[in-house]
Amino acid sequence: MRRLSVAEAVREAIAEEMRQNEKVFCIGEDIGIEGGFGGAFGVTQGLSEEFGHQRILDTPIAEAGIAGVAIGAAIMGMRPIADVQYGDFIFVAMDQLINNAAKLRYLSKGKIKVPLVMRIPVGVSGRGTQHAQSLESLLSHIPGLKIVCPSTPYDAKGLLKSAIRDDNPVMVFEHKLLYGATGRKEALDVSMDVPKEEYLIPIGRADVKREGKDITIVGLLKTVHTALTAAKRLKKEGIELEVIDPRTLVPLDEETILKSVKKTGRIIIIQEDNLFSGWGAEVISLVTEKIFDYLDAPPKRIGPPATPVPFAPVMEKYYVPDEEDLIKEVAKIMG
Amino acid sequence: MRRLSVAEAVREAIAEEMRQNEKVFCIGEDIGIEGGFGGAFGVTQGLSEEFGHQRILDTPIAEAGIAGVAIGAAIMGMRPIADVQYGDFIFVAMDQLINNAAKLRYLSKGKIKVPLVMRIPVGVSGRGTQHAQSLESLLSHIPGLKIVCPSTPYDAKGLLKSAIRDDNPVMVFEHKLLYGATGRKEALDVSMDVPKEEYLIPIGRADVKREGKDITIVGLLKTVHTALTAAKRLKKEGIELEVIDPRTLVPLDEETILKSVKKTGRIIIIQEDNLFSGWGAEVISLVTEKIFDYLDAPPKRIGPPATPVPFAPVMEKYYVPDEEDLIKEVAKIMG
Amino acid sequence: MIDKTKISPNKFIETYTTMVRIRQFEDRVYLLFLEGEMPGTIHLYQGQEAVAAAVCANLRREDLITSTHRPHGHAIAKGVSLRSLMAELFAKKTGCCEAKGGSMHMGDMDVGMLPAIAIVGGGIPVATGLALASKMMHSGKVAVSFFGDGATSEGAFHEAVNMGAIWNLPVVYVCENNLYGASTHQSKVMKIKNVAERASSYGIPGKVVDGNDVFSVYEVAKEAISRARKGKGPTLLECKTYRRGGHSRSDACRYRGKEEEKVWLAKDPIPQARKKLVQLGVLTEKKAKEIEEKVKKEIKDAIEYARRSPSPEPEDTLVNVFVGGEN
Amino acid sequence: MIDKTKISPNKFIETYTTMVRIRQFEDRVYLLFLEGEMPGTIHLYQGQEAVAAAVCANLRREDLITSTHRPHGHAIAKGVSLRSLMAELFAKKTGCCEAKGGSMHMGDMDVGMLPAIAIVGGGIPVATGLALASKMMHSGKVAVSFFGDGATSEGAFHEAVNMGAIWNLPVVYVCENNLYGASTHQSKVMKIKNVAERASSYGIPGKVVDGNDVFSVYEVAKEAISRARKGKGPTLLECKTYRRGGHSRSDACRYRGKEEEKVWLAKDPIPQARKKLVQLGVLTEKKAKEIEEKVKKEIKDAIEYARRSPSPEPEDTLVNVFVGGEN
Ligand SMILES: Cc1ncc(C[n+]2csc(CCOP(=O)(O)OP(=O)(O)O)c2C)c(N)n1
Ligand SMILES: Cc1ncc(C[n+]2csc(CCOP(=O)(O)OP(=O)(O)O)c2C)c(N)n1
Ligand SMILES: [Mg+2]
Ligand SMILES: [Mg+2]
Repeated sequence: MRRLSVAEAVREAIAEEMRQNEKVFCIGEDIGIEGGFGGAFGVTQGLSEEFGHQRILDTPIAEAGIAGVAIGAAIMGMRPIADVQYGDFIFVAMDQLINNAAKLRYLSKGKIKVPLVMRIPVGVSGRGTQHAQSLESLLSHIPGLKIVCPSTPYDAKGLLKSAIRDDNPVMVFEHKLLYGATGRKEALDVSMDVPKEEYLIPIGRADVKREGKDITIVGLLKTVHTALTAAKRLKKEGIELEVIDPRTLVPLDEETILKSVKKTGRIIIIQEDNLFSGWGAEVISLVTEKIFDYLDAPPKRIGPPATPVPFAPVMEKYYVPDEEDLIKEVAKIMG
Repeated sequence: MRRLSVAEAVREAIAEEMRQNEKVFCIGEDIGIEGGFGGAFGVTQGLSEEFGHQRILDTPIAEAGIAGVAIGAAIMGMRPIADVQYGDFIFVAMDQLINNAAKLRYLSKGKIKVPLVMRIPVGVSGRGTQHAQSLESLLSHIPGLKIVCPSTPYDAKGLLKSAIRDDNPVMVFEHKLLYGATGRKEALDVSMDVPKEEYLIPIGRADVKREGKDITIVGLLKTVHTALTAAKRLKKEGIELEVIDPRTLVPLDEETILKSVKKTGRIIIIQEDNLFSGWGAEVISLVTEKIFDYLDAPPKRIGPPATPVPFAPVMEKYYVPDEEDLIKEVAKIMG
Repeated sequence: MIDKTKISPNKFIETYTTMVRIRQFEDRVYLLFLEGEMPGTIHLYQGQEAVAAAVCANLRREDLITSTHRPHGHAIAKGVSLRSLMAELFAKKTGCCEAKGGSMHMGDMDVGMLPAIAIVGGGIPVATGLALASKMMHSGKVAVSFFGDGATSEGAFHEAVNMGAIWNLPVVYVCENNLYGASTHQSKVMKIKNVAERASSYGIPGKVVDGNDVFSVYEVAKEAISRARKGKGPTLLECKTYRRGGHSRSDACRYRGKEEEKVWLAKDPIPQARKKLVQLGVLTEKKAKEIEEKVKKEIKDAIEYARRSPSPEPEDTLVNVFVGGEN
Repeated sequence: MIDKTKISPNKFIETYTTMVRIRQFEDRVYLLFLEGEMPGTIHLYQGQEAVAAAVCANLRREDLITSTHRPHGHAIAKGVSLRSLMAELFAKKTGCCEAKGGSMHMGDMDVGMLPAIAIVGGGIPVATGLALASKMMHSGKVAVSFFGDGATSEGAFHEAVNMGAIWNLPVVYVCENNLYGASTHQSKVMKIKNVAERASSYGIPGKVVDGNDVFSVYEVAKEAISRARKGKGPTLLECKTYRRGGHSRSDACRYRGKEEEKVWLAKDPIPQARKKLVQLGVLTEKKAKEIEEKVKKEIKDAIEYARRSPSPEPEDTLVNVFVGGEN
């Protein structure tokens, strides 16, 4: 075991899969340039030395092209791991992901597989409104795409490896402030022991990050950690939060969520992605449609205001839901 | 009063606004060509004769360009009505809508207005998977965009006129099967009396399309009519549906929905757009978060399966939720 | 112009037959459509047959093509079975997309044709990716992307062709310039005369060819494809042609000048080809008739097959969303 | 080369001062940033000053520009106040975006600069739309879109420049080719030598100019802008230049060849301009010193202003989402 950051864990997952399967390759902007950055977050740093520039393929700044080319290569049996630096840039590539990646298998009598992995950094991190958006809800709305959102190094590695081996297009969301050392003051240190031995985490299984009997909290990516921090504080007051990390939105592990709410009778979603038509609304609908009678209190979502992401730290802090917000809401529900 | 189809009502709204304000213009593919189509659904048919080709501006097939150019023109005080034929094509223009239209005002200290109207035909209509998608949930997730979804000629005209006068980017969704005569067998005839005198319908106000005491049904676009048909049939069995048409998703008229559910104690959403992270989940969250105790039964969504839209009529019919599905669900809840 | 020594008589006849097959298929489909036997919409290919036929005549079965909203001709030329194409148009379970796609998404991976992509320009990056994989896997396969003049206004065209160029990929970009994108004349959407000129932005060859002359298309396509296969990179091929009918369904083409139509409709690629083949002694009028009769039977067979094929089950909707587990 | 009769001495001095102002601003910001006084990230403009200064010297206040993730130079040249720029970098309420934007979104509509658009290529269609409105409203305004070499790989570039061309819009497309898109050298992403060659795809003039020579840029920009203003349509201007520092923040440029750096860093546009101005007798070394001192004071004033400015309130987050009613 060694302590790894999310960035290191992701890099290791890529390298392991690339060693085992020559079909796996990376494609994106500034990912393999000698003396360069290893992508916007250093994740692919050093990989071109081991795997060469054919397999760590630098591209022009052309996201629709990147996504489309990756889709084409995937159809032929390659296993591209594509990235577009910041998730916000993926809007340029939306057509390829939604109209092609998510649909070509359906149109081909199942003769086509699109084993595409798209790595998508999301979340607020001090870069202003066009470098801060969350896209996991948006893409979870599209049938034909799997949606993966790891919150820890362990999950990031095991899930990415599964995503690379998956024969379907998988959108893997990574939160910028969880990567580790990325020169951001606000970054969380979530590094942890990660086994050296190979392991996989199946796509579609939620993880109970903390057990508790009083309220079910569902978080995703960075808000999992927000929930865990709140849980620690609330424990002192005798309130036990159960923190569920769905880890994948599509397919969603409904069972784990429902089981938890059956036990606690209460649910709060904490979400960095905009609330309206978001994944939290989906979870609330799941719970209220399926186990309405188990609920002892109204469900509740905590999230940002419905605004673009502002730049100044004081506004950014206001924008992102934090443990104070969660603790306040818990108090209301328990009180 | 004359009976108008939605297409005619929309055309009339555009013409009236263009007559009154020379800043209003249309921009899109195949909208003004002589001897041409008047757009993919004939809506702008004849307008270039009255207003000329400068104001009914035909473009190359370049949706990112269309949206971006329209945004730029809007910033300068023009009032573009842009269209991209089928809603499915707007994925090509997503970056411009989300990263620019929705954010430039926010970044400009409020010095910029983006009075852009984007007309977006949506819905299943026998054209297969890349000509059938619904985008209203997706775009409702983006702060900074208003979302309008008229279901009748009267609403379509009054809301479009308001959208054109609105100083914000407004996405106006129109359902292809509601336009009227578009050569589609499956098209609904929803033509109705529309006053000749000018009128506006404010953005952000829901409409109770039918009053009833038993269950609140919330539909949008075509599913409003599905709900009304079901209501007529259920009346015979003594069940009174209240049919709410939000008409705009952003801003959402929460009050009208909450008031109705307070009365009926039950809610069913009927939605053509994919359910996961969709607008129906938002409505359920609204109701369960705010008036949980008024609910006498679990809320429920009816929608398509989580698949791309299939082509064959038998599968398409299976895909789109219809009055049978709704009636079945009503029976379950009432029974 | 035509160098008989370069093409075998069989190839001549085969390519000509493909053109006839496409024409008859489209003519028949048009009627069936008008009679209401087919749901949805159609974009027909009459007039452009020489392009699909001549380009695909130079491809191997394992080579790949992407197509557009107007894919029938490409599908027939690449070898998708007429039965499965017709069945798809009839929305039958036996269709090449199992009735999930319809006219705009025809294809069959077994003969190297992706389901057609109906988003204008959307297939060009995908074709480039097919070629990238071919290069990475040393499979020797060539990818061809068919698209229209209108598609070259899309950003996807620009991004993809540039990538094909810089990576020297085995791909050929075939623009069928039929002068219109839907109702919009080329002159309204570009200032240049030839789409092929755009190749210079990417540092690759751009070639203009008479798209109604199957022999000319054959020559340049052969060259471009073999260039691609040899690892020398992509070519942008512009085939000047004309669609004989409307853009889709019931379009009466009132936006096209009568004079222009007259000139172009006179340049029908099929009689043109037949005449030359007869002159060359490769074809006789009798043989030509036989070909027509043979193709007629094929089409008839396809229609009967489609008619008697079963409709899909409603629940088939749920199949083939994800590999390994539906939904 | 330089025709003194074409530019007034005042204009010379003013443009030169703009370059000095940008340089000093950026040098200072770099230090402040390293010292940790500024949040976020920065993309600095040192080395490219001649472009912003010379292009904007030919614009009127009411003309419009769009910019990129690297906007400080454009903002200063277009006349956004140093105070409001510095305050924005300090994330203060008095910033040009009220601290909503930060470094990558600087702008001020009062002087004709849109908030910079940090999506590479994303500003080009918007600038084209500004020009469309100018034409429709007969306002006589010209729009200039600044973007990098890397941006010309984006589909948005292609779609927008084509529209500007076909509609003959009053817009100038200014590509600052600094040889790199982030860490990626031009040669890796295009096969052509000059971005300006891409103009031929759209049937508009494309011009290559030494972007480190303020006088050359001035001449071609003047011509392109007056051409645009006269209704003769757009120009694609490629200014060959080099950024003196890293792409962003802490980039040490280890991907750039030492030789290349040496050659380019020697071609610093500012000493070059000063030398020529002195030769022309427009400037003296003494006057140059004075300019530097004056600018230094301006920057100092801006920093003090920024430091003493209030932070925004958290709730300011909610303001300016929609016109007429927040949220
Ligand atoms: C992205 C996108 N925009 C618009 C359309 C609608 N549309 C379908 S075909 C067509 C014209 C295409 O013209 P061209 O590329 O020249 O092909 P042709 O129809 O002439 O074969 C248009 C605008 C579309 N399918 N996709
Ligand atoms: C659509 C998009 N893709 C990628 C990025 C990340 N990015 C920011 S700047 C940059 C390089 C831009 O190069 P160029 O256009 O030459 O401008 P320069 O930085 O040299 O001024 C990249 C890749 C982005 N901001 N937007
Ligand atoms: Mg065409
Ligand atoms: Mg550059």
